Amino acid sequence: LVQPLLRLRRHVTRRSCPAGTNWIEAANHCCSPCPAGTFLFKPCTSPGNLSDCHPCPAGTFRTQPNTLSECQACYECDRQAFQRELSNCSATSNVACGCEPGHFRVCLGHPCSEFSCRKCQPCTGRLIQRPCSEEEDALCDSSCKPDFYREGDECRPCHTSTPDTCGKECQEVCS
Amino acid sequence: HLPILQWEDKRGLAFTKNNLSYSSDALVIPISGDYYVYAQVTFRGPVESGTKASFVTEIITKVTDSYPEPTQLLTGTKTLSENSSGWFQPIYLGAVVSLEVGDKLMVNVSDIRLVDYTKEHKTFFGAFLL
Amino acid sequence: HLPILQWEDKRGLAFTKNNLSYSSDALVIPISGDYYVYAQVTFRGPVESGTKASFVTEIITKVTDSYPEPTQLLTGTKTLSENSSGWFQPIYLGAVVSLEVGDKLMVNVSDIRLVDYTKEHKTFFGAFLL
Amino acid sequence: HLPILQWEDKRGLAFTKNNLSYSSDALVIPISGDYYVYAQVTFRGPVESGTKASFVTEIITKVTDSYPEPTQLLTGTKTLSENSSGWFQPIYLGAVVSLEVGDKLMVNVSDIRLVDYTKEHKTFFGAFLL
Repeated sequence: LVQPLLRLRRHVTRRSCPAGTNWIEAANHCCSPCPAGTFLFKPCTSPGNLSDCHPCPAGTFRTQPNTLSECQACYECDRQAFQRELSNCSATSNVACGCEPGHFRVCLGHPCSEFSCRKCQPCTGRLIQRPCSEEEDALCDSSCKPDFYREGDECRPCHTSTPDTCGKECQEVCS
Repeated sequence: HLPILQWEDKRGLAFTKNNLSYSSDALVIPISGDYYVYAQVTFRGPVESGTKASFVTEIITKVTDSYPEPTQLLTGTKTLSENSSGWFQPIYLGAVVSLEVGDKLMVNVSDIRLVDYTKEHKTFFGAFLL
Repeated sequence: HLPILQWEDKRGLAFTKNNLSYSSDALVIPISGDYYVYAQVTFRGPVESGTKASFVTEIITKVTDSYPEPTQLLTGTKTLSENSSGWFQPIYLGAVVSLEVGDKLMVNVSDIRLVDYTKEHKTFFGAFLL
Repeated sequence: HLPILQWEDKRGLAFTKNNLSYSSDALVIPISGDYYVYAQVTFRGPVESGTKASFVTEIITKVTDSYPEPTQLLTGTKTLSENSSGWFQPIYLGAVVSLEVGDKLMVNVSDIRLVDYTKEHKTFFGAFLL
């Protein structure tokens, strides 16, 4: 179903503004933008004058100079999913979130704008090759620490073993 | 009743106009008529205290002075087959409903802890008069 | 062709007005123009006689006197990775389409036995003129 | 930035009118006001060259001369628990947003190789002035 263009579309020609200024539709002339951290409350009365810029209300921000009539709402860190704030939202920057101690970030694609926080593995009974960090899980040594014996995938402390539970591997390590 | 979501109505992308107001967690209808009502809730998990969720539900509900019980207008229910690692599940609902002046519209969810409230463009709610 | 859903057009939340009528399972367009057409179907399973469903599909279709074949306007297809226990899967569709007076709009589904028709707020269909 | 989808704006079911134009992958707003903006992307996999996708994301974005960065208006993110055989996942988004003349609307996706562009009724994008 092709919608015929009954007439040549009249492109709304937006007069180009001198560098560093933006076209303001409501004022029908160009104004210099408001600084980061503020928004355009009232446009300049004429291109030479300053616009009336108001600070971004709490909970909002603008990282760049702009001629917008509102600021962007801050994101929130997902505390229920083990996230914490690395830096607060300010008038000029959005909140930055990371993971709570004992958790590491699992990114949902790149850039890592969406991520979940997963619990670090404890490396019980093993030496830690690489500690858990914001970016990645701990890397545990494959062998057990002294005084620990292997049982399946786990390393168990010798003192917890009893004669009838202490199998071949346990006896080699713990006797 | 299921938990009711609370909304931001002024900051960022949010706005109300033409007397469609927001108060006590509800959009309040200023004039009788047919409205297109919509909402998206992004659910996510697992969460700290949560038991493993097996489903998520979003319901747009109407409360009216002329009837003591809320009326369920639109419902989206999705079972989850997610494993333990992080999961996301958006549910969008939208339809035309006939509303009376003073009617209140709310969004209920099965488990409020599973709602992703972190970004305004992931979970939103609105209505407009036809 | 895929099975066509039947709809309630008068009782409960359902209504038709401004000559947009419902007959023989279809919304009938009273005046040419651009319409926002939408539908949600909630699918659920497993069902008794059904083989295990691997996907569900919802299609809003147009039938017009000026063309012998139905035209698929909007389609939502979702594969199911659900296990044997009960599952729910809503599919919402909505968009603007140009329609002529007399055109008929219908909703087709991949398997009618999987449609949850039990509650009017879970499965719905509508259109409005812009 | 995430890949931007390109759209057909004339053939088949596609059309633009009332000066709402399409150029350089974007809908261009001809007059300031409140618009209902919507888009559905059907994702599908697995794709040959792709690593196994664990999620899909669709974002409707606004670019404006008044600000150097794009603004995310609507986002749908869904994790995939699909196995290796073929999967389909539609994501629909729609809401009212306030737009200024000259603003541009685009649709970004997490991985363009996963987009099912084969049928116009499975992946679509539009807006209308209230």
